[in-house]
Amino acid sequence: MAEVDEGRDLVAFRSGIRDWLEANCPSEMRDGAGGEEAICWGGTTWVFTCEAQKIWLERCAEVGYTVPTWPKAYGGAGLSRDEDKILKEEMQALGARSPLDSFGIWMLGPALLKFGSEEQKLQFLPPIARGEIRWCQGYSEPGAGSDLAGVQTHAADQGDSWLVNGQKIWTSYADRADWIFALLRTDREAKKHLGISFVLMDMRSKGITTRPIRLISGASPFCETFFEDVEVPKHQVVGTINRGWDVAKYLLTHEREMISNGGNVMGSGRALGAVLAEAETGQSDPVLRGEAMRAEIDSLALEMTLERYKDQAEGGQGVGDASAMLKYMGTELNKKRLELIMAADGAAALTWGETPASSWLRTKANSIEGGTSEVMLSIISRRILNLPG
Amino acid sequence: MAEVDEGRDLVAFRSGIRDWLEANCPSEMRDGAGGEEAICWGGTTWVFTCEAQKIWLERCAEVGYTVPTWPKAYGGAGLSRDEDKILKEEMQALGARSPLDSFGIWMLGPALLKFGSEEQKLQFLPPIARGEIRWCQGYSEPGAGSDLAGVQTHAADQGDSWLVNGQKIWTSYADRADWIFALLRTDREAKKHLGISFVLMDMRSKGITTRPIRLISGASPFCETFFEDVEVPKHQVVGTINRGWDVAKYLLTHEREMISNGGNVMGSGRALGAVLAEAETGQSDPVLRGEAMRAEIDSLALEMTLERYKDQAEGGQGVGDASAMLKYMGTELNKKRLELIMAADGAAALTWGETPASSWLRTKANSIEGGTSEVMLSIISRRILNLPG
Amino acid sequence: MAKLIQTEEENLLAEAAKGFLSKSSPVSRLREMRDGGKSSDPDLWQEMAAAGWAGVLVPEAADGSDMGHAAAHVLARAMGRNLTVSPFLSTAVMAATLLRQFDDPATRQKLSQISAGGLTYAFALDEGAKFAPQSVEMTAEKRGNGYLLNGKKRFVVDGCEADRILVLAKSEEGLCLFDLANSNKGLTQDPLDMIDSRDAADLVFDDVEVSGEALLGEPGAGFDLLKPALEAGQAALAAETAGLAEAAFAMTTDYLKERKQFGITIGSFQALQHRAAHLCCEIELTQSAVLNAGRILDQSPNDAGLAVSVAKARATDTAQKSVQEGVQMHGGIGMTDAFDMGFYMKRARVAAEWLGDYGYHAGQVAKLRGF
Amino acid sequence: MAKLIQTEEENLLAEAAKGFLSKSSPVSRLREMRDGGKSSDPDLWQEMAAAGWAGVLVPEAADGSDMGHAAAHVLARAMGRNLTVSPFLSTAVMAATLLRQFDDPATRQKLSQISAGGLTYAFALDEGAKFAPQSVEMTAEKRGNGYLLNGKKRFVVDGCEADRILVLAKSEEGLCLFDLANSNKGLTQDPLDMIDSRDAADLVFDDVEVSGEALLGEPGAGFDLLKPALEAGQAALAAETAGLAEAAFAMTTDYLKERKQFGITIGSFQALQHRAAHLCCEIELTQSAVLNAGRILDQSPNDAGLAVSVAKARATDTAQKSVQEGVQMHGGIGMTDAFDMGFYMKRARVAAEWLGDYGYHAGQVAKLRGF
Repeated sequence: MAEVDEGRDLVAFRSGIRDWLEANCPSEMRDGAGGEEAICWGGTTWVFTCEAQKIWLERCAEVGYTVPTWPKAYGGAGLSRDEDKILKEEMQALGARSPLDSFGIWMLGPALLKFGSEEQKLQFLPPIARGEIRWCQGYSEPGAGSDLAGVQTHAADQGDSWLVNGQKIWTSYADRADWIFALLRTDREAKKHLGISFVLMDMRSKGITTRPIRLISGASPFCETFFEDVEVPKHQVVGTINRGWDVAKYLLTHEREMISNGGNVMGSGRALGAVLAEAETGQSDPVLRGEAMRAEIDSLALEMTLERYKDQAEGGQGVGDASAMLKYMGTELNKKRLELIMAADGAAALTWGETPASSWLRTKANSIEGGTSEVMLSIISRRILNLPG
Repeated sequence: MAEVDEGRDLVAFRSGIRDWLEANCPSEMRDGAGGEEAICWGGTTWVFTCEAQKIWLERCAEVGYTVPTWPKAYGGAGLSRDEDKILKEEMQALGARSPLDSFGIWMLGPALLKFGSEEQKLQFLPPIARGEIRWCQGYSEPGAGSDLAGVQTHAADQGDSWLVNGQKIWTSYADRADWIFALLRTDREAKKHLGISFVLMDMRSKGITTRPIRLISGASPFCETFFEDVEVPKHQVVGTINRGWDVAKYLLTHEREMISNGGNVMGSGRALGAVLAEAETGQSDPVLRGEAMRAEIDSLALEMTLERYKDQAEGGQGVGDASAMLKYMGTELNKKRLELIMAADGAAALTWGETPASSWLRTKANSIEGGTSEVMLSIISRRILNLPG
Repeated sequence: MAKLIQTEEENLLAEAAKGFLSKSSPVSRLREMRDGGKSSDPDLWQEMAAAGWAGVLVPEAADGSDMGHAAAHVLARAMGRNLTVSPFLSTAVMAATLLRQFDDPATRQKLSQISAGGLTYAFALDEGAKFAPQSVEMTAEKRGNGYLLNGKKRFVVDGCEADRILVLAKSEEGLCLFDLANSNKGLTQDPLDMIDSRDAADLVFDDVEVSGEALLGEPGAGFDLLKPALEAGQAALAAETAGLAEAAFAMTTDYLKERKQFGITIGSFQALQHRAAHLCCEIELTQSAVLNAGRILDQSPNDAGLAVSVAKARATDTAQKSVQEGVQMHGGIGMTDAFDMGFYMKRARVAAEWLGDYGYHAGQVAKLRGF
Repeated sequence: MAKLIQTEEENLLAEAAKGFLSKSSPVSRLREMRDGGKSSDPDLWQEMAAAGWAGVLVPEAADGSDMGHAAAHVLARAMGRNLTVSPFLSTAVMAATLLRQFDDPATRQKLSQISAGGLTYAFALDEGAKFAPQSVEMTAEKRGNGYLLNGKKRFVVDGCEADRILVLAKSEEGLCLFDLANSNKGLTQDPLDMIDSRDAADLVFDDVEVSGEALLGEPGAGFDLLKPALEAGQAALAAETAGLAEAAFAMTTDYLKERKQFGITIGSFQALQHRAAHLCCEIELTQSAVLNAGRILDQSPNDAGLAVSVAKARATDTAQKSVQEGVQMHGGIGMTDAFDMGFYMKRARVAAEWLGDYGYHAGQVAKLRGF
């Protein structure tokens, strides 16, 4: 809804973008498709769904539009925040799909830009921008849960290299990734947060194996990843050895900020009102109807809050810890929404297949992954309300 | 709903009771009236609402029916549990009012029976049974809240007597009571729970003053009670000096057990369903209607639970800590119920007078007095679920 | 669409309002008013008018400052925080919004008087116990050049003190909106002993004669004329209620930081922390809804229905939660009249009902969202 | 009225059931069944029948043990705890309750077969996506001595495996209840790939011919005959669901006592303690409602409607809360298929819908309570 006054330069920029998109975006990539199926993840294992997807990626990568705000030297287009916003608006206006999505773009890139050495930047950023390396994230470990700093996977010092042993869990698409960025325990004697390093590893290294995790909702992109005597050169540490927690913290904040920029807190799929309008008991069951009204009101207020935070961010005011509120309310509300959709659809929702059942079960993870609701509430309590402890 | 098989003795007892009630209960006292207005509190300040109320009290006191299960020596009728139940059933069948209600009967009596000396029992119990002394309870202090053992009101040792200074709060009807039973700090050096004594004091003692507390719901029976250099003879301590916490604990458990025997956990007044049936929007507002259905279902389940606990108690199985569940669910549900009644009555409920407004506000104290909901949840967590801490 | 953040001007206005009210209208002023058996505070309204608040929605041509709805919400929210008693909503928001639809000298004169604090209005809306502005049994019978009004209106906020009354009645030509003096012959005010201690009355119209000039706009167009005023009032009341919720919550979090139990600051109890954090989120979402309603009322008032109902529903609900948690977390002291939380709880209850409760606005949302 | 506590016999039965099921039907058995692509477990049912469970509501005259509804609930609750898959509800509870209304040799024979585990039933009830047993479009057309059945029934639990089907259809004489073989010509079963991994099917009746003997009772009396079976099924399903809720909760509290985070047992976090304590109360109230429904069904079955709906509504709601808190408090592991909580969540969802969901039973309660 928001529109800012644009200076003359930006108007010209917008018109240039529009022309470029018109000339370069293949018609198949203008279908406005979203969701998992429309994503191009890139990497060596990637199979393009069609020739247009490949062409679209290549054309964008050529001009740096896969990572528009990154410096040109690292494969980006060097766009300003305002220019980036215009690019996104024009792409949306055209219904253009995103040319490339990846953990490399969302997560590792920003970390390398901030903490990486010049060699690391030059080695890794341009291939990320071109969609040549697919990354996965190795943070969580079995038994650690919300305690991300409780890293047990050990990197033993061997002089020029580390010898890594241990296990990660919840590594999305580890089975298709080329590289992993992971937190490893490099000093067992130091205090919990001070003996961790942020390390990049080639997934084809000897000793790395993966196993997909089946969720209660069915198949999932999550994997367990096992490390058995994996050799990793020391120059693959990002930032200072044993100070990997600084990198991790930066990424966690960055992740929550992304969420507050309209990430998928709200979930997607059918609007509750539409479901109820179609449902057999939508009008006659006051319990369902009353709760649906409440959920609809809360959804609208949450949308307004997302928009408000975006406006704040554009005004240069960071969202910061308030993103914990979005994460918490968004995921809890999404769970509620899917419960109501299940109830509205009745027996029709109780089978696998073209039903909301799998989404419903999947939403239950929303309030666990990326920081549990309990962790969010504690963040709000401490950092926003300044309550003790 | 429950009825047990009665032996021949009990059948005869029941018939005797029925005859006695028929002969002795004045017709004005058979109106089945309940609530605050129908109560006879007794004591020297009591003004009987009518001659019949006085006669009814005297006749009951004469045969020990004001405290049926107390031993005859102390003014009771020495009834067994089964006989007591029959008396109550027959009184209910006749619509007979309770002849006497008092903190002396509910609270102090049981404590004296368990912890009092023979002299104390003979001195205090018969007048309680005859309704001659009205008691109030001095537990809470300003600032102590849920921490009942945080007693500050001090009793300084003066040899044969104590010199009491301090303040109590939430002393119901302190302004009309003849005596008070209170927790006093008799040893400031001992650990918190080990320096408290349970002391009886004449409210006409020099240095005791009271001030009524106005609540958000309006006038209330609660008072603040101030003690300034009040002299109290030492023989008015119940139980062992400095072990008053044992007496207090016994009374707290006893209080919760009473609640679970169908006390006013559920609140009284108009049933929610009836309110909604009469309300203008009862049928058309799905939010209100849906929530009322939920509250109605929960109320019914709570009633069943009360009945189940009564059946358990009759079967000799104590309710114990489970009474915390009743207290918590009952008071929370009652708050919800009054919120819904306020909504159903709309603008008609927004004035003082013959509206539910005052009851609505008063329910907000339900989940604070007699142990807050938070304290109840912690009791359940620790003692029923055995969670740590 | 303007952004969903307060502008620099709005921030300044909020600061000014806060400063003014902390001096002129602390909660103790409401307490004094109540303890003195009064239900309104005309002196305070004069001060507020002098500060320019009465003209916030009055066009400049009628001597107002015409700052718009979002600005009015900034003021209402500040008043909600302090439980300020005034005819701001009825008069400065609702009546001004209603009257500015007309551009004749007589109306301009009224608006100018409103802006100067010299004229107050009340809306006589409800005939039943629940808000249902289109359910009108009150009659307007044509009588010569004018009308004869008969009927009864309930829960008229500011109904005793207001100089003039705006009321819907049904005539042969449909619903008609009338603007008449509260002193009119045949019109009696039964004051209500409200739990929020404010002015409200049941009004009885017994053969009240009004001239043709009392009819606003065309016969039959009464509800259409009323609607913008209702929406403006609902949104401003949402802002007031949101302010109330924030203030009650702030009292509660302050208490959580000070109060000790069992030797520990109660704010360190995790169960209370999480409940407070949840409430913090509720308040945040409600603030967004209120901001959004203000923006839309200022920019495309004809499409404001959904935004207004979301704001009113959210604010109503959030305020209830805030005062309920407020009393519970304060424990015994929260229940005493000597403490302010009870005033917040009672005002939240009245504000919940006025101009449509949660269920009413939830119904509007469902209708506008197609289910 | 009998007391609302389990009798000594019921306690013994509960112990026996627990022992039997912990051996014969741990949750891993459901997992194996699912992983093997099966949706029923006939061997287990034979074991259960051998233990006398199939005849719990079959009269002694028909070789049953006739222990009553409360006893059936003891078994159902134990099965709920272990997510035991069997035709117990459809056959031993619902069909037995239905058929024992008749006292002819043929029916006795069926009941005797049920008791022996040699005959299973399914109820074809729903035609839409929500439970509405009196909304019947399926037709029964008189054809000679018998009827011709046409229509479609959805979400028939045990619909693939059951030997016989009980179904309502409307004829010229009103609703008629039929008892026919599932192998009848013209009757086809579309198996449903259920989230709880159990047998359910959509049934299509395409010119299904049945003899006059298939009609149970009088024409037009179909729903009256069906009603006791529905109520018995709803109450037993409430018992099963309550058992499910208890077991999921027990897993959760066990986990709270074991699991450490940040070096601390998570069960010592007060926010989790209070949520667990609240859930404990919910479960307690639901147990009372289930006990009460059993007592009333055994003693005055004609007045059981309210008690049954309260039990089904409460159990449905409590189970949802229990599995939701179960997954959330377990964190990531609770989301994995390798852990059992997901099975509880899926079964709770199906049990919520079957025989009427929360909203349906809340509506019944409101009706019976006069609002």
